[in-house]
Amino acid sequence: MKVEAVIRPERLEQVKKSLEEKGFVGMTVTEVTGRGEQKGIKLQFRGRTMEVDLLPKVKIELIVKDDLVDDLLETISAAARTGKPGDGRIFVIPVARSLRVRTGEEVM
Amino acid sequence: MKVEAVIRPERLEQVKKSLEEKGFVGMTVTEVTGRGEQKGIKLQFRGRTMEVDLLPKVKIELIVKDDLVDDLLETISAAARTGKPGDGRIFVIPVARSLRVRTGEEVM
Amino acid sequence: MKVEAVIRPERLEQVKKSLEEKGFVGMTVTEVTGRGEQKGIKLQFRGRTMEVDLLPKVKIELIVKDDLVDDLLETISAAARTGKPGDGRIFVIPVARSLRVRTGEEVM
Amino acid sequence: MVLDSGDTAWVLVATAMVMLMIPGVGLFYGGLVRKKDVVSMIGLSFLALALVSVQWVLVGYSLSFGTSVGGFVGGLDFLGLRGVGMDSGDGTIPDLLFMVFQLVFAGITLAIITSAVAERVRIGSFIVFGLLWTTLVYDPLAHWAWGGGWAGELGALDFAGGTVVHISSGFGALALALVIGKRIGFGDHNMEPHSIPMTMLGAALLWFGWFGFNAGSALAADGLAASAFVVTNVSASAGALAWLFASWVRGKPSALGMVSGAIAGLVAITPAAGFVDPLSALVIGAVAGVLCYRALLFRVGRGLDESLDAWAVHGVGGLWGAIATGIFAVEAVGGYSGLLQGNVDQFIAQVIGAVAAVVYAFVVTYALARAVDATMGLRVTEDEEYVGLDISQHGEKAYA
Amino acid sequence: MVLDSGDTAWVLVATAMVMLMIPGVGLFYGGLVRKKDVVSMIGLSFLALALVSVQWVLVGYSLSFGTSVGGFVGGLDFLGLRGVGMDSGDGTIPDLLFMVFQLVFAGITLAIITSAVAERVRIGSFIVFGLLWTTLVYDPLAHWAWGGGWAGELGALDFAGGTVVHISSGFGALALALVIGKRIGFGDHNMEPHSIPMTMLGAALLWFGWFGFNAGSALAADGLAASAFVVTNVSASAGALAWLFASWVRGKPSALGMVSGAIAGLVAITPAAGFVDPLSALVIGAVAGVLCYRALLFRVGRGLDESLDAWAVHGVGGLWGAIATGIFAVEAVGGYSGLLQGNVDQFIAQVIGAVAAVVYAFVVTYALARAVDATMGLRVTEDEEYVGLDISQHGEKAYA
Amino acid sequence: MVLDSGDTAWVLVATAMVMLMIPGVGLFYGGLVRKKDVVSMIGLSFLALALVSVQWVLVGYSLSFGTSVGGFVGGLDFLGLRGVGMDSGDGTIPDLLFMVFQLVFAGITLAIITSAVAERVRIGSFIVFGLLWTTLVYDPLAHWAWGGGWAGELGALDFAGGTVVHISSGFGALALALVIGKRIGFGDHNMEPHSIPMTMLGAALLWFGWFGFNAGSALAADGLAASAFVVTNVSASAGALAWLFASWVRGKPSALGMVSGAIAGLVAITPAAGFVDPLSALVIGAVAGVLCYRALLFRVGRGLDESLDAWAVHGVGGLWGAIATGIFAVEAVGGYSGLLQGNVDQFIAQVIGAVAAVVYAFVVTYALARAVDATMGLRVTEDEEYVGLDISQHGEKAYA
Ligand SMILES: Nc1ncnc2c1ncn2[C@@H]1O[C@H](COP(=O)(O)OP(=O)(O)O)[C@@H](O)[C@H]1O
Ligand SMILES: Nc1ncnc2c1ncn2[C@@H]1O[C@H](COP(=O)(O)OP(=O)(O)O)[C@@H](O)[C@H]1O
Ligand SMILES: Nc1ncnc2c1ncn2[C@@H]1O[C@H](COP(=O)(O)OP(=O)(O)O)[C@@H](O)[C@H]1O
Repeated sequence: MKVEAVIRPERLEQVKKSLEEKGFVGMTVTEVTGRGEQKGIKLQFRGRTMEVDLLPKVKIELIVKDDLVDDLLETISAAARTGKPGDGRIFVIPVARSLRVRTGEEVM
Repeated sequence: MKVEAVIRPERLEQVKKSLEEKGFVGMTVTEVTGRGEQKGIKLQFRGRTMEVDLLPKVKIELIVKDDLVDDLLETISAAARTGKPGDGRIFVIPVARSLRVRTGEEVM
Repeated sequence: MKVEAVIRPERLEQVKKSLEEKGFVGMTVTEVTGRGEQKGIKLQFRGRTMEVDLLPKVKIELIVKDDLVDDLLETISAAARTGKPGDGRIFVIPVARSLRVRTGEEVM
Repeated sequence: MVLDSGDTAWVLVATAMVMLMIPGVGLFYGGLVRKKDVVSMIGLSFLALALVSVQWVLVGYSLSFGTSVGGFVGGLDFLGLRGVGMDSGDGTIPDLLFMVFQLVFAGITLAIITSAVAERVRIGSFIVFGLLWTTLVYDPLAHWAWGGGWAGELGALDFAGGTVVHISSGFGALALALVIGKRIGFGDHNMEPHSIPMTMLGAALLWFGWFGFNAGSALAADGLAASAFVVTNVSASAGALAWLFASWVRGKPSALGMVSGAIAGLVAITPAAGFVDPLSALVIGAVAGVLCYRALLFRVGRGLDESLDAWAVHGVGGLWGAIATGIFAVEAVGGYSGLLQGNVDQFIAQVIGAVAAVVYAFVVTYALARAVDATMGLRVTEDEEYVGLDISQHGEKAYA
Repeated sequence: MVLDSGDTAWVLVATAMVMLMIPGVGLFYGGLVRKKDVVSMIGLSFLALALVSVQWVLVGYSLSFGTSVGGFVGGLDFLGLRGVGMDSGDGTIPDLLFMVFQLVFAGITLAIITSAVAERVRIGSFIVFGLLWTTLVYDPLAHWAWGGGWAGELGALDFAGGTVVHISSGFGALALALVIGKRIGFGDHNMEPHSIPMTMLGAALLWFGWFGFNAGSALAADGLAASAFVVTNVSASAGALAWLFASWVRGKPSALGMVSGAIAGLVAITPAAGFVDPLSALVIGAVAGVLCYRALLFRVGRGLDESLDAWAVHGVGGLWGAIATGIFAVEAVGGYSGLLQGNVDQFIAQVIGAVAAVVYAFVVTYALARAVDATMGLRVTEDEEYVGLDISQHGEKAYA
Repeated sequence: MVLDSGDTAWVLVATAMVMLMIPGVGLFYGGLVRKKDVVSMIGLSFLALALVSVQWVLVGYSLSFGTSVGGFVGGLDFLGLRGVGMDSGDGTIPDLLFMVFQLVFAGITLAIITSAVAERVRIGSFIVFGLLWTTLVYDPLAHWAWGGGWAGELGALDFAGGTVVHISSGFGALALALVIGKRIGFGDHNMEPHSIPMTMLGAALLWFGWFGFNAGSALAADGLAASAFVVTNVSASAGALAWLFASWVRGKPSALGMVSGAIAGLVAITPAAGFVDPLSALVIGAVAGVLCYRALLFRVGRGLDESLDAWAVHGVGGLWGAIATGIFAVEAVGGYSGLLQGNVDQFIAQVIGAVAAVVYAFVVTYALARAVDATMGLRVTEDEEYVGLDISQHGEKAYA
């Protein structure tokens, strides 16, 4: 399975550390921007409202064996959570095959 | 389902607006580069041809319920289309699970 | 199928060339960072060890017909391989649908 | 006159400072364009410097400062710098130094006008256009004001180039933008500045160099230079604050507006720098900040893609400065009185000088641009523009 | 005295060089903040320059250099620059030039203090605070040391502003940081510099401009200026190397540390620049490098978010410099002897002058900051801070 | 002689301008390397400045300008600046000012040579190498040409350092690159410049500072300084255009080529700046642009990884400039005639001076580099190089 999590950039260190502790080491990280159902942050000024909709986020992707997914989801969401809007989302996507380039062998 | 669309950067605003109108708010955006079947743009100079192959694109990703996919595809491709090579591609990818970090609950 | 490969940035040119030769032209490229099972590179200084864990990588994504996947995997992994840790990973992900924005037609 | 080492020292430095403004313009503009055109944009400024440096030494200086031919253009006396030597002639600085001080003014003027062709000009056509423009527009205008031409004779004042540099490049940019046309997608695509810090760095170099520009125009290290220095700084600051507040009224205080306002204030004080006192400079700068901001809004409203705003800032600011000189000049500073001291003649001379420059710069630039466009094409192809000038013109990528 | 064109040339240039330091501070700081706050950070420096330029011309110069009112502040003689003219008064340069040379010092001082409010200040509140601060803190301190005030009378030496500029802004920043509080997530979130090259560029402009700052303070192009120039460069270099090696001992040699050390060395030599010889400057700079680095570590240890380190570098460095002047001054350079030449009085005068400035700057800044905070709020909302000041305060994005 | 305030003002500023060139070199080079090594690259320039500043004050100045020991090196008379004071000695500027003007030349020379070790040098080894190099290569070469050494005695002219600065660093870089070897993946991996705008900014600072470099070398604010200023600008412009067109012939007009050509033109005019007229400068610069471009192509063809091209631009450009001085010198400018005025002796003296410098710089640098490499290792490990010097040497990341 591939687990994709879009989280707050400022939680990345914490998430990385938690994952490591659980033995999830390999991962790929991408800088993204995103908006959630709340449509970003509304700023007031001079009576008007301005919406900042695409806020910086970080996407992390991990390929893991199916039976580790539950543990992984919990670990990430615990470490990434602040409880305020903007905390992000996690998706699990099926993977058909997975290779290691160095050896060319199939791994999971 | 996860819908991934790779579109022209200059159509992003239009696509975002159209999506909003249809009620698709949450999304993740990544800056990417890409080339299509035409292998980018060919520039002539002094009798020679130079190929610019990786052009800037924007990838947008949306997790949506399965029954909304059709509507979503139409909305994006209508808003992103210029009719000229380079307009991009849209892919639909199955999602096994989807979580909201803030609450830890499963959502779609 | 969608093939995602995370490779060394310095192998990108080589990979692109090999893909072209095999007729794989369309692709999307993202700058990412990543760490593998080795947890990046360990640098020694003054008796201490410092770990550089998120190293720059490049992610390439290609949507291809199912029967081309094997060829694609081989091509990428041959071109991307240096034999040293950090060479990267390739994943194959099922795609439900695929559209061309310019025409709106379903393609694979 | 006998050479003065202090005056010479100051003008040497002032010349170097003005030279630094030229890449400063490039950085200012470069920050405002999209990532795919920044090498081209900064490159055009360097190109302006290099081209004009050669043109000026060969013919430009002579056309500007040679013996007047009917008050319109200089004669060929100084072709290839013949007779321009290391001694001080009429002044207290070497003739060669005066020549090169004037050279950098010509260079920056061409750099300013590149605003109009941002992100869409063919480099070859720019080279041809640039050489023609500096020869046929800048050189005569410099002659009119400073080289013994009719405007100077008439009594129109231009201390450091409000008319010669800013009106010419600003209204020239307007004409040029009309000829070359809008960028593809203008008004539709997102064309936000790719690096505001780069623009702010450019503004910093401009503000710094402008002291050489204005106070250097005293051609001496004396009280007049000091006065010009002070009013320059005051006007820049007033312009910065005025634009900041003006943009605030309509929404948020724009930092880009603040630095644009500083440039507007610097432009407006340029012709007046040797003639007005600090409190007048406060007014001149503040008005410039608001006026140029309004000019920008007007331009945007008209859908005109002169988006780095050479016209709104340099053209309109220069026009205001030329007129303001006729209003605020005080005898005690530079020996001339303006409207506020009851001298209507000065005011009229200023208006005539400025309007003539506006018309000449606009018309000749328009004609030149049409001619170059007709013969070799000013503009790149649609694909080249889409890919960006850095790759299509230079084969280079700004950032890896 | 009669005006000297060489002296005037030098001070004209020195003034421009110090002006360039102000956006230099902006770039130095701008590189150190996160991407979302860089326009704001550089903008604050420009704003400091613009605000102080206007304030100084209207009232600041008079409050600093007008006829002393009890040794504490200058009178209103020079309000609106009344009586400040193009002639040289007591010196060999025009009065107006002396005025504007002092202006840029006032400007940079306000720019330095913006360190304390990085990434969290409301722009409107900064404008109010800044105008009050320069009027109530900077102007009196300038008067004390240079305008005929008590510190100068006492014999406390401050060649180019160790006390007036650096102690005031450094300890002011400390007070201000205490009032405004930490940034959200400080100590927890990653707040790495978004562009070290930008900071290095800022450092380059600062080092360059500092020659104008220190050697310009001789107000003449003479041997003293040359000596000040030399010790400035020596101290900067020693500071750079000292901090580099100090950081090396604890881990890796930090390039950011090297340029910070250069600034520390420049700060420390500032009050001493006209009084010490090159070998003493080597010591002063090296000590500054290590001392300011330790101050930084101390600040970090205390969890204080004054993270661009105006306090550690300018405050502590300025304090050390003021005292070092009392130690290393040699008669042969500037006519004064320090502790090493057996003059205890000088040492004591330095300590008194410096401590008074520390206390005054800290206390008045603290009170001012509290007052502004209570009335209009110094700080943006949590959401505005999270989104970044560039968008929330200016509606602008630094990089597209 | 009696001190002249105008001359002093000019050399004060010129010194500051040359100092600014040093980080200018850092930015020029920094833009050309990969993102992972830019802090290191700019840092090396700062380090060169700091190291040489200390070395020069302690011993370098004496080794260069002390009483000649057999025409080869200066004696220890001025150790620790003993006897170097605020008065003007033989000239019209303070001795200390002459000393620090020479200091910044020594500093930039070491900065230029860092080209050869880009992205692969150990910082500790660079410090040792740098101190040895400036002492054993730069100081003697400065003595030969300017300090009373054999080359000056022979009559070899080097107005501002074509031999001392550019040949030494350019051919030194060649030797150093041969010893340290190619970067991993050179010729295979993509090693495109990470920021061309940064390089252009560096070029702007270099062009600006070069006026101080060349015109400052007149050591006076006079007609000769003005002449040197003019030819400097002309040659830079001609070099920029020549390289631009030369690259155009082979493909597209390179903006990076244009600024490299400007540097080539500046390098080539350096030794000639006080001896040739503007039209000769046009030729010297244009030839330099084409020649250095060809040298670059040659280097690339040979697979040599001296990729920031100190050799192609400074080495080859400096060599051409030294010889060109012997060709184009005209009596009317600097009192010396060259080949074109029938003076074969001058031409021969130039060739001897230049060739001696080439050989000395190459051989001694090579030996030094080998020695440092053998004892402490010049180069980082493969992993450190892969990760980048910013992290591996400094523990810092350029951009967050
Ligand atoms: N439907 C979605 N599809 C794709 N990405 C999403 C979606 N909803 C949210 N995201 C991503 O998650 C980030 C945080 O979403 P947000 O709705 O603010 O989280 P929360 O609901 O926990 O407050 C967004 O910035 C976006 O990148
Ligand atoms: N086979 C593919 N796999 C992945 N991405 C693709 C593929 N084909 C195209 N793309 C992405 O779509 C973008 C636009 O493709 P292009 O072929 O130019 O569109 P069109 O076919 O509509 O002209 C490319 O830049 C690339 O990012
Ligand atoms: N489990 C994983 N999930 C996601 N990405 C991974 C995973 N393992 C490795 N990667 C990606 O592949 C890159 C190279 O991995 P690495 O383990 O160094 O390769 P190798 O095992 O061949 O040495 C990493 O930087 C990361 O981007």
